[in-house]
Amino acid sequence: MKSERALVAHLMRRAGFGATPSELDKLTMEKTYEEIVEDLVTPERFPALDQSFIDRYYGGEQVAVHVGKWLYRMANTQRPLEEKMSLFLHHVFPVAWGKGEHNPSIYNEIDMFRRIGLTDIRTILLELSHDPAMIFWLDNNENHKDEINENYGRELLELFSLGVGNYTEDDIKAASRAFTGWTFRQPLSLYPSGNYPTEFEFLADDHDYGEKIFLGETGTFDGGDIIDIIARQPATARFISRHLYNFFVEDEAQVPSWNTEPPRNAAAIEKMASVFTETGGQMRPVLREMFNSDFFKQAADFKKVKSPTELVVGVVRQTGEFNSPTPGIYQFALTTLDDSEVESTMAVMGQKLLNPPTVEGWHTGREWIDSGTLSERIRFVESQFEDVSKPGVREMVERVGSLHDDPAHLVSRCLDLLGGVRVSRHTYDSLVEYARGLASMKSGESAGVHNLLQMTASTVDYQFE
Amino acid sequence: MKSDRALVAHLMRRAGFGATPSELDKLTMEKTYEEIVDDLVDPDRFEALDTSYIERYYGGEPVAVHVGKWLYRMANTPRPLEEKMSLFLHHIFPVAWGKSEHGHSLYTQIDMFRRVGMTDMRAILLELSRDPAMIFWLDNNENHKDEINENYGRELLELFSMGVGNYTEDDIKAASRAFTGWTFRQPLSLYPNGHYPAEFEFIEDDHDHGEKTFLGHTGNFDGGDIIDIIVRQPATARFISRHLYNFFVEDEVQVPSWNTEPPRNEDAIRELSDVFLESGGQMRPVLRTLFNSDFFKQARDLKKVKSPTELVVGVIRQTGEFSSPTPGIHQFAITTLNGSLVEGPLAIMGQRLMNPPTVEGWHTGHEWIDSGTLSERIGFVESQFEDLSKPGVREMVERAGSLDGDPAQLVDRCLDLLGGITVSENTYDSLVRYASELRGMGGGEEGAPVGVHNLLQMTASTVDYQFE
Amino acid sequence: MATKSADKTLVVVQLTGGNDFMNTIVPYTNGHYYDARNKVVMKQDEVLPISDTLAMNPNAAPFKRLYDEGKMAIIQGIGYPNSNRSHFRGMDIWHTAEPDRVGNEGWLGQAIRELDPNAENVLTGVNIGMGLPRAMAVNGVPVTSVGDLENYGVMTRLEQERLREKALEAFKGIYGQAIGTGPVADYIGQTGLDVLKGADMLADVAERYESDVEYADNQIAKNMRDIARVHFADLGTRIFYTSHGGYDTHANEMPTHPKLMNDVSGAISDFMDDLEEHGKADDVAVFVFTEFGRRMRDNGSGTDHGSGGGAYIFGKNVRGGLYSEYPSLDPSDWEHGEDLQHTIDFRGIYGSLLEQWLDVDAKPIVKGEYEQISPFAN
Amino acid sequence: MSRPHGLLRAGYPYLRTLGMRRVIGYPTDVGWTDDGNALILMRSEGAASVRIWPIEDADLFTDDLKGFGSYGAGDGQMVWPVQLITDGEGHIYISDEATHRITRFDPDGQFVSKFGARGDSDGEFDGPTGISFDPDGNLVVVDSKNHRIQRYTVDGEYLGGFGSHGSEPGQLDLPWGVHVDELGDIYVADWGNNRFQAFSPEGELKIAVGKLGDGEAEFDRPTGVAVDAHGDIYVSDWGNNRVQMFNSEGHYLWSFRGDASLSRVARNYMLTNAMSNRLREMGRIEQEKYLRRPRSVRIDSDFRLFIPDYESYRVQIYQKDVVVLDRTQFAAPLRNPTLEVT
Repeated sequence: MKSERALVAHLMRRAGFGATPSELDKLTMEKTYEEIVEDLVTPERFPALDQSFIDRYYGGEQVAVHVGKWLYRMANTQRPLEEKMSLFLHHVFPVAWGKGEHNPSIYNEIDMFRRIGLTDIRTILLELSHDPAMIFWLDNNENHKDEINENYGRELLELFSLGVGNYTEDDIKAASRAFTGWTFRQPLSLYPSGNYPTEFEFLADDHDYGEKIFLGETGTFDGGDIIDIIARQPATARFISRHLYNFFVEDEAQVPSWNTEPPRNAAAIEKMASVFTETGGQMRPVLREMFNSDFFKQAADFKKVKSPTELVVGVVRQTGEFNSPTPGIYQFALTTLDDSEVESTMAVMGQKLLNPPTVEGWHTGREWIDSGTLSERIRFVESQFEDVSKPGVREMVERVGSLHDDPAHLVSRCLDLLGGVRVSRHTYDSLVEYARGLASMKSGESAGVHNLLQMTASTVDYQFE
Repeated sequence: MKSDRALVAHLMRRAGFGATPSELDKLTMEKTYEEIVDDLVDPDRFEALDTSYIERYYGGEPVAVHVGKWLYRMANTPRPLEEKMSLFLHHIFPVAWGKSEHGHSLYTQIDMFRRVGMTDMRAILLELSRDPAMIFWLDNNENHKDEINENYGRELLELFSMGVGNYTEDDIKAASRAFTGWTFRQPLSLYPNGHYPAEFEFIEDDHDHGEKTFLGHTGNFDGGDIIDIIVRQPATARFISRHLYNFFVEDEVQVPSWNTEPPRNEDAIRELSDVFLESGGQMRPVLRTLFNSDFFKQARDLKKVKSPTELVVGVIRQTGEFSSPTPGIHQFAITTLNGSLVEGPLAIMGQRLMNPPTVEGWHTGHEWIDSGTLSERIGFVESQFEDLSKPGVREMVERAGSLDGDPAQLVDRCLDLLGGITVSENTYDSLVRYASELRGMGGGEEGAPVGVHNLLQMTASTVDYQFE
Repeated sequence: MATKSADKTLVVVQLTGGNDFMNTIVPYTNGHYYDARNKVVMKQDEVLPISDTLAMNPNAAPFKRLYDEGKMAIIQGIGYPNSNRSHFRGMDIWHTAEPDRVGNEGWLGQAIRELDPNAENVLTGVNIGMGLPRAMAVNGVPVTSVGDLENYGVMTRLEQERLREKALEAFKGIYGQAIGTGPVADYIGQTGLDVLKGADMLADVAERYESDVEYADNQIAKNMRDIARVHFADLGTRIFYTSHGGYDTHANEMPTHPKLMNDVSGAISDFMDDLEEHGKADDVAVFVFTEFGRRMRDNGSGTDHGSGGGAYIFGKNVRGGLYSEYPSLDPSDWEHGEDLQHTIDFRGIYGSLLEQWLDVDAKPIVKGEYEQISPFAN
Repeated sequence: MSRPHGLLRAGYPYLRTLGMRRVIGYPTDVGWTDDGNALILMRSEGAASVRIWPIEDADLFTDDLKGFGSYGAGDGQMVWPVQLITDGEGHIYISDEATHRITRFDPDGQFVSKFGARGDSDGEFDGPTGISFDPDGNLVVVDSKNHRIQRYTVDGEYLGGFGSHGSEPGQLDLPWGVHVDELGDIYVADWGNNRFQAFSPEGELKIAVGKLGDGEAEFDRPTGVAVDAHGDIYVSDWGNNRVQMFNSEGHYLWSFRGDASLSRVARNYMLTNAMSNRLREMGRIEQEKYLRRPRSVRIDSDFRLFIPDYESYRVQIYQKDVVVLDRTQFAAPLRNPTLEVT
């Protein structure tokens, strides 16, 4: 055993979408914790999924189909942090399908996140500013030389990089002027032949080539120059670090209060920010620093609420139902907004992936949970572990053992099998009690260890990463 | 003056197509002889001609049009040695349009020569062996695993690399086997849409993968291996060096007698061969050595007969008529064999460029000259210098000065203006006499007026002008 | 061996481009001909029959006259093996008599070398036209190529008489004095003087000529007249060469081919008459050839390159008539599914001309022995 | 004089291939007559003429291939002809960049008049290339080697001009083809700068599109330009073997790479030539349909797009398939791109 099972399980939940029991066996046997971190931040070491293989089976235009494909990727990728960073960027730079209803732009954007998520902040912001979905979402296509639209300029500073309090209204104007002429080619309309992708286009004629003053610097800046300046700001380092901390380590307050609320762990943020600044905004070193830090390891005890996506993908990985393309994955993502008659589980849980509610994205942490969403989470977990013919469920049932075994041992094995879940003493006692009850019902035809798995996955503790 | 005018003129004639008076002014003022040589062997220092600019004006399918474009390039390139090396390779690897009548392949072959001419012998022979025009010309497309055709294998050894006497019939067989399967993809036929390019194709199934023994080496050689072995042979170094010597320095006897006739200058060949072998067959060091050598500088006094191409390009550089695309350059190259009703001067002078008579290429040196070709040379020069409206002629007439000046000085200036040529004493005297007689004839009572251009014409018609 | 005016003279006329043999000597009663030719076809009621199966092109009436007088031999189905139907390759083969490899010595050049081994007369072989044909080109064999008889020589562009004289004087000085300054310069100097010598010999040929025959105003007629002028000047020429272009009738054959037939047949019959008038008809034969015949089927407007053509020999001492076989027109006999097969090798005809007319051993020139015909009266 | 409000862009079905080698030699530009003939301007070294060829394509070679003009510098001859246009009376105008003149022929191809003299003063040419009529019936001429545009009456009286040498917007470098639309705007293929530019009648730059490359809206030596009645712009992209299409604002819309089929004459030729058929069976035929070095592009009033396919001896013709919409069928112009579903 080269690494500690519980700690690796924690790492794989946070940096990915959880590990199955056999994956944990292998990882802890073969690699040290630090080696696993290194593998995570270096996804190129592992083969990428073959997109054509996914496209071969999953066809269709609805957003739910695209979300389904993304879920499939998250569940099956050998580069978990790559997908997790895409999800992170989708959280931080939330663009909703609902404004443009232009599917290719949205899934191309996620693809772009996948490509650049582990590069550096300059590349990330530059690609983001080139992204047609973002341009349309924040109206930069209406940002003209002779008619400034500040929407993108404002959000870039407020939500995507510096955070409130680190710039002036004049800086917003300057930034907005610098992004004039950054637009996209008009794509062909949906009818009669379906959506075509669109492309970034720079219209030199519509660009304000004049002098601008931005964050104290003066020049005939264009968008790229603005991003260069932004990337150098300590505020950006702190802001991105806090986002990472919030996403990977511990639920923070919601973003709008960050300029008033101090971080939960200022020392951690400072540490990450200094690595960010030293490396010129490189993501890999910051992530490496974070995952190897004590604060991250200790966060295994923190109750960090899973996002609906994390919950769904974690469960799907454990049931093994979608370890190869299988019909139905898109159903997790259906919403009535996209011509379905019912809302699917993710929508009910409050995360319409690829379709966040506002430019601030989803409110996370405990705000994921209310009575409606929680009952959906439990119902979902229950239903997923019901069918013992799913390969993952069957494997778990086999590994858990018989109901005749010692109930405490049974529960411990269940918790381990579900990804090294840690539960409170109270929860543990309740589960042992339930196991004992199941054993006594042995004459009933339907009772089995899978009921114990269902119950374990339905605990409050399972809602935490 | 950093370099000697007469020497630079000699260098520019041999390594290029001659320099105009103003080019000589500039070169000798700005650079040493060695710097000029360095510029020549390093053509990348100068921007290549914009081929789209040439294509914009010169369109058409007949080979004469392609030759015309080549003449244009030779006359206007800022990289004269690049073109001259292409001409050299066309001389030693002569492929004729006439067998295939596939103009496209010929044209791309010359382009390939231009690209590889100053690289190394291995690259040159490899590209040559993959060239569809060459493959068809020497029947390598009929060289099959189970039915060897030795045409290419034989000429590769005999004419393209080592020369007779340095290999056996068995070596030819082995080389031929190694080139089996080296063929080209059938291009679309001429009708109805014109020629499409042909492309090299290696047919694995038709290649003899068996063991071969070639020049004492044994292995499952393919064509590339054969070329590797060829390039390492001292015989190849000598053969290519002698070719370079023959082309750039001094007329040798015709190639078929090289295995019996010793070279004109054994030391020079040895010096070039050594550089060739030391550098692994690189052309640039060999050429640099050649142009910087004493034997090259002394060759100024050797009478090397201009090929028709060199004569024509030299003249049109001097007349300036084609210093930018101008109609008619293809007319120098037309031949009745390609649909024309008349022969152009190059054909009459005996050099149908891109259409050499045989795989041995043209017989050069004094064999360029017979009564028909000589009268054409003189008639050509005469006609080209006749029209005073051509920019180069006008400039020369202006620079030559008036007939009223001292005839000897006038002749001196004419000789310099035509590219720093040197003439025998007798010729010089004849020209001076002619100049003073021209002066005596004054304005002329009938026909075109007598002028300096008559003297230029006569100077360009001398025996000495036929030499490089 | 000095040449004598009593020796036989051969005039070679090249029809450049590939003359349509089927529309020259027309198989006017053959159904296959009319099946294959839709538009480019000679009408049965317009041709000039010379037998039950063959007729002369109606525009070649002068040929019909010569044929009727027994002065025209028609060699049917002449060709060479493995024709690739290329103009260049075709001409190359005809010029060098080497169908299997690319030759480098012209067959007539080799004959001239035999006729004048010491290269004593620069006019033993004369080409009338621009550029020396490869048939006459052999290294070391001086041959004169006359584009324009009136202006042959150097410095001919100088219109002013006195200026030209001075120029020629200077030229002679320069080229004459070059001799003795080294082998190459010597050679070039000598060659320059040869040009002047040839020009001197030809200088007044044009003026001396008189004839009642009026040649037509076209290029081939002018060239035939120039041949007559030089020949009548008794300069020792044994082989004349000239060519007539425009036979590559891919398109518009019906309007263009008649003029070609008209011009070439008129020029040759005028030349024959001229010979007769000057009492020189006995010792001159005219050999007319083309690089190949044309395709069996027409393409709606013209005909494309084929093989198996025809050649013709004219002369007072020629035994007129048909030689060899007319190629089979049956589609099952077509070469490549589209061409006439040749029925006699051209090298046999060269052999006949060289040996029976010029008295030159043909074997080294045509590289072997081929079936000959006997077209000459003895 | 106003533009239609919109059109249903449905595509560009391929219409026809005209001619073949021997019938058409190096087509460099094309015009048309009222009676259904294409006027194909042919130029290669030592040869130049105009072939009159039915747009329906001839069934067979005819014995009287129609055409006029020949190579040479005499009246009615041409050396390096570049563009051919016809006026309302069927008179034909041809520019010649070697003889520095514009020649006018009557509808039968007989020489009528000529003008032009070499030089760089006003009213002189150095290599006139593109020619086009403006809405007033005057001739707009690209004076290529002087890098400028000039305007003349059809009789050769100089009316004015603009343009200078360089690569800045509005400057020109060896410009080639030209088209003047019905509004009088002048579109020029700016050959050396790898772009096309549009100017107001007064010579004020309106748009400049393109740079060196082979992507969308990139060019390798653009040769010709045409504008249709809808304002769509077509540019022959010589080095990239294609024609690119742009809307009136200069936005890239489409590329034409060629879809040639065998013309009727070519089909007939093939039927009589067994050997060429065998060779075709062994060659890669797909490449045959693509354009090779187009030197011009033209569109007629029936929206037939003619591309002289210079190195393949033919003219490829597409048909624009559109329905023009009225005001009620077409939304107000968008200022910005949108991702919204329509």
